[in-house]
Amino acid sequence: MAVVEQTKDDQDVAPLSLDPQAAAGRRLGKMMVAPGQLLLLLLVLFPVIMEVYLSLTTWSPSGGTDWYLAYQDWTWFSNYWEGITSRRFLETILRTGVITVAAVSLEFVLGFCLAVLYAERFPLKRVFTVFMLVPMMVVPAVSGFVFFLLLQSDGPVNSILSLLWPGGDVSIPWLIDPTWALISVILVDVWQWTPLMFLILLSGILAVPEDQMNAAGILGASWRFRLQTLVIPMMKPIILIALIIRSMEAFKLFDAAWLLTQGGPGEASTTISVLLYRQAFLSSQWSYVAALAIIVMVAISVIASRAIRPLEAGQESR
Amino acid sequence: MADITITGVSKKFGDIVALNDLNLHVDDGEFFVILGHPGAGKTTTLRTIVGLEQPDAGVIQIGGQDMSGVMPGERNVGIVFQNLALYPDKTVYDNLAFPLRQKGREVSKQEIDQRVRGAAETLRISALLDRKPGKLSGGERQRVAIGRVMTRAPEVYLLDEPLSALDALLRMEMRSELKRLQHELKRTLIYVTHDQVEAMSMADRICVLVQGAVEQVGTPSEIYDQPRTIDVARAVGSPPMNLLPLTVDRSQGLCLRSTTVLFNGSADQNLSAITDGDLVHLGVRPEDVVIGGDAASCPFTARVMAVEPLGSETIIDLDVQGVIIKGSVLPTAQFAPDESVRWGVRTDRIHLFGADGVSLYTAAGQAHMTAAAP
Amino acid sequence: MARIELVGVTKKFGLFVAVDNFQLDIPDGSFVALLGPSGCGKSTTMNMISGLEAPSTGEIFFDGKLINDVPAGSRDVGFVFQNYAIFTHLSAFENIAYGLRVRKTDTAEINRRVLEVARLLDIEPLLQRRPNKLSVNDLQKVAIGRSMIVEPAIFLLDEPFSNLDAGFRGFMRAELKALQRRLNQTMIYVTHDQVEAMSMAEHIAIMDQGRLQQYGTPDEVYSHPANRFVAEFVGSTKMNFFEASVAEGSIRLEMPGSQPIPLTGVEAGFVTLGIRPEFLHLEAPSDSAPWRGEVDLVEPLGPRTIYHIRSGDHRFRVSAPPTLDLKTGEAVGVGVDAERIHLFDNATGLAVR
Amino acid sequence: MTAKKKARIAMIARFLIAIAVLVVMLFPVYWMVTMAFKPNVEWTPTTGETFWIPQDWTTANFTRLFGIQEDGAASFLVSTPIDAMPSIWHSLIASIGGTLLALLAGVSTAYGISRFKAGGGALPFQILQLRMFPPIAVIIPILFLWTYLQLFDTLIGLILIYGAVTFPFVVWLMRSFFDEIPREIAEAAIVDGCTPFGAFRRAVLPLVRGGLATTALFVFILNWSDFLIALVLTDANTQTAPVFLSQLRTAGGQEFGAQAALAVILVSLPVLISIVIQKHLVRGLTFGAVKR
Repeated sequence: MAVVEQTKDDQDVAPLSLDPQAAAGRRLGKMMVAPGQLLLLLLVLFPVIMEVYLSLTTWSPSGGTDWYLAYQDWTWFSNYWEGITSRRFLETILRTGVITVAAVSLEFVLGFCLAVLYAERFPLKRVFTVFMLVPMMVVPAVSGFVFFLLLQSDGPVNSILSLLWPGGDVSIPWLIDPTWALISVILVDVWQWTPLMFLILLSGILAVPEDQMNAAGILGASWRFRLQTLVIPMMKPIILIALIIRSMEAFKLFDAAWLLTQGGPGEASTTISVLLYRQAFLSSQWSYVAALAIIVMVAISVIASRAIRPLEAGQESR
Repeated sequence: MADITITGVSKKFGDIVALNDLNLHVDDGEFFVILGHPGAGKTTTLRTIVGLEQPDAGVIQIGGQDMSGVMPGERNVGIVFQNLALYPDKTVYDNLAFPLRQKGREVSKQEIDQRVRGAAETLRISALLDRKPGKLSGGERQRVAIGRVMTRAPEVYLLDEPLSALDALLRMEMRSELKRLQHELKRTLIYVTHDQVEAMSMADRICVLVQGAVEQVGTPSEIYDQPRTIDVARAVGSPPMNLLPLTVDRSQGLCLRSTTVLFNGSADQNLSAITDGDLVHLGVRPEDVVIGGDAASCPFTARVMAVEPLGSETIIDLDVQGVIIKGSVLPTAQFAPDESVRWGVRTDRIHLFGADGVSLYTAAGQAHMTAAAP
Repeated sequence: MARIELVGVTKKFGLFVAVDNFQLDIPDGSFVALLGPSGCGKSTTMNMISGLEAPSTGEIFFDGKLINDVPAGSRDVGFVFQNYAIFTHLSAFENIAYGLRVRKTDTAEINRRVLEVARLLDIEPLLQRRPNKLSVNDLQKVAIGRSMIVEPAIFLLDEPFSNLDAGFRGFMRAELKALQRRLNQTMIYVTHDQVEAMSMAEHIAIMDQGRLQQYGTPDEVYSHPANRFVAEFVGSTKMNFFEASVAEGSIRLEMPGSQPIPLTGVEAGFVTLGIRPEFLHLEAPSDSAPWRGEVDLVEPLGPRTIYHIRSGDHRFRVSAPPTLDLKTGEAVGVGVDAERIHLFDNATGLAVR
Repeated sequence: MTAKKKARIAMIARFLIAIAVLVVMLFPVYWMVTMAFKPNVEWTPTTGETFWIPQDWTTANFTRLFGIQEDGAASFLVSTPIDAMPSIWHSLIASIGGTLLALLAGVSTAYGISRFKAGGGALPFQILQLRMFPPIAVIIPILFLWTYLQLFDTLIGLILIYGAVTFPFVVWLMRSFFDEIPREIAEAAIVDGCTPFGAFRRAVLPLVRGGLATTALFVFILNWSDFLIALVLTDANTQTAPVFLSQLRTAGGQEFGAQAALAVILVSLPVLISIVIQKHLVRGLTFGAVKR
């Protein structure tokens, strides 16, 4: 576990001096991070060790033994092997990847267009900005519920499409057809999180120094030209931050998906989180789930250790 | 007694050497200015004196007492930071009272009130006591920062570029005001600045700091008239001292040449250290450059590059074989760009610096050198 | 090359009047400084000339042509921003080339012209560097180069020297002045530093509170300030002011032991007398000295020493050569160069002499 | 004047596009709100007719939600009485408790990192990494641990987890606020005689009050929005509102009206808060990385 390994970090290279001022500072620093480190220890380190332990057994609560006696059912890495050779698990990872990529790229394109729109002046812009943010304030479980209502075969979305469509009666099987169900899950995520993309990208556009925009303007550059040569290149770090944060969250998708489709029909819209939940609580395969969770966490740790860097850069650049 | 002695202090930040074997003595009650470029180690010096930085090596004594191991709050030293660091959420009154309300300083409410109002009176900010720093002008904020130090009545005041954020007119006012204040308080005051005008006009003594080490310590006139090195020479004076590179020719006594300029030195000068072919720099301040005089005082000719009228004086830029020599003339003098003029220097006011930048010779009122055209 | 006229230009931000009925005629090819304290409206004026802001009322003409509705990009002006507004993600080369890229100039031509400009500014070796690898001084040159390359008719510089270190500032002053002479363009720069204005400009427009205070050569604004504000703002050591009264062909001060100074051609009444420290001189305290006082504070500056003299309730400054070594508390006499006395109306602040 | 005219037309065009987008974005919210006020004949899709605007506004869904039995009319539909009130209380208490816990641990950690670089350079990363894991992956062992410690289905157990999950968020956000305070402020206080901790408490902390409030509200929203953790770690005793909402759906018969009413209540709090903290929204949502 990356989290565990990195805890012993000795970047604190301050020379050992007998001076009370420096020592007091160091001591205070240590004391101040102590509660946080304790929290990490208790609520991450311990559960993770426990999860590793369980994943090496075939223990299940339905077996009647307490979890700490799980060593009686020791199996070494068979759960892991089962996981990485399981077509279902690999398909779910792939599916989650597809959902993440599709949703985040759609959110990015829409969010960017909206940000460009909102970078210019028009009446009531401030009020509109506030309203634009409402979807992301909707509790994710609620948005799952609301879209469940909207996307019924005879629900309002199909009704609206029927009104707009010249042919008349549109009846898309949003939640029933496997492909459409996947699209529906993506749709909810896009609806809910495009405002976040929009907001981050807008602040990126507005952060391009006015003087630089003016300098280009005086040199005769059109708005389009400035967008291409100044705004987008300068926004690169922010774009990266937005994509990373959104991908991180999209990969964890559970609430909305659970309330919308419960991963169905079949497993057509099952994300990793949904799969783990189902396996644990509907199939009681605890040790197997533990192994899958470890695999996912290791994978994410590897990706995350690279992905966090732009966020840190954002913190540093002031 | 609060004299300050700094002995062999060094401080590194990673690979950057901020202070390099710094030795300094500041007398009790002195207005002491540390002058240097950004990055010369000025601020670090102040921070080590107040105890916010620990020297890697060396000792700091205040009033003869070793300060290592003494907490900043117990050193009886007050500091005004460059960004002032007022407490923005507290009123001026609370800012001034803050140091008195600390544990271990059992000061009665009445006493606090008295001292805050006294300091405010001295600094003429009594009317502002209820305001927050955000609502004050630059000059007022400045006074509050000084006031916060004053209420504690420390033995030593440290000021880090306190006037840098103010505009020119206000800076001029605050300069004389600060000097007056120090006269009244009679406390040791160390003032850090990169502005030579502030250093010259306020200091009892100036310390020129270069790359974390003391280059020269002296009264303003010593620093101005007898700079020990080129760095010191260029640190004070505006425009800075002109420096003309010359080659030494000892074939006939002592001659300094460039292609056309030549100085003759008399044989009695104690300049045995320099030898034939050495490169030296002739230093001359703009006010000691004579332009448009008779052949005796102005043996050379040069082209005028630029004329900069400043009102009380006019600066003339001369092109002397690619080196710009700036001369200060009276505003009534009329020169035009590209004009060819005669020029010379007051040979009783020149300086010579060796290749290592250390002063070899300062005329200091005694004429030993004469200027001559070839 | 262009002549610039501002006719009755006013700019309001809400209720705040930034520039108030501003009139200025800048002849073609001249070098003009807009001088004033911060917040006086000089930058706003500059922005209106460049087209970054539109005047609330009034008209701006370039060579007699009304340009109020011409967008900034089409006005043919070069603008060097105070912070240089360098495009941080582009190399020095691409920064300078930007204006030509906008105009879709072909690559060979761009290379040629960028090199030409870089040579002129002496930054050829730095062209491939990113801005974060350039010194402030070089950044400014890049900014100038970026404006120069499109050969604008008018060159505008906003506080061009405020970020430079002191040594380089003097150098850049001379450099810019030479550049202006060579290009022979109309060049306007904004500054709050009277030294920069005095030393470089052919003409200085001094502004305060949105209004033009005086427009003239450096010598005019120094020797004949139009009002008290100009008198105070120009000059490296602040002018001394005294309450005074004029009567019977002479001027009197309420200062202990002061002699009336003969003065003709001024109406009797109360005025403010202004005199620069450099036109007062210290002498031995004698009855014949016009003013008397004692040394309050000494500010040695090197070539000059400023003495603060106290006389009764009055405090004033005298500039003296450093050879005169007076100590605090010493009594002195003060001589007055009567020719250099300025008189200002108490109510309007306008110069009456 | 043509330039001005053009600018005007462009402005109107932008305005119209913005309205169109807004209509699409807000429609689901509109549907949810109107649903909450529609009598069930208007949402029961039997007639094939869609009621875009409620014809007959009613608060029956809310009264039903809180188990208030109205005499007469609607009561024949009601099979079992429901009461969402306890779940809302549970949500509130757990969210507030979790927020306080996260702040308590997070603020001091943030200052330690910002001011003293305590814990080394990697600590902030380790902390942030926590937020990248799917909660379900971490929550399973906690379920056993909680069962063992008898914290399962208790508010304390929920508060502990909420605090831990939002702790990284507090650290990163507060750190970005602390980083903005010049270090000289704390140093001035130290020279004035404070201890290092006194400088933090008396000079620095008052300056981040705004940031602290923003962070608290943010964390509250995060906790309030949780579904999965509560789904796993609670049962009948401490069910939170989102879980209640999801289970109402299958509680026998269609309860869309009551669900929508609960949804409106659930959503209104974050929306209101978001208006209050609008200035810092971007910063919060990007863990302090984008500051505006």
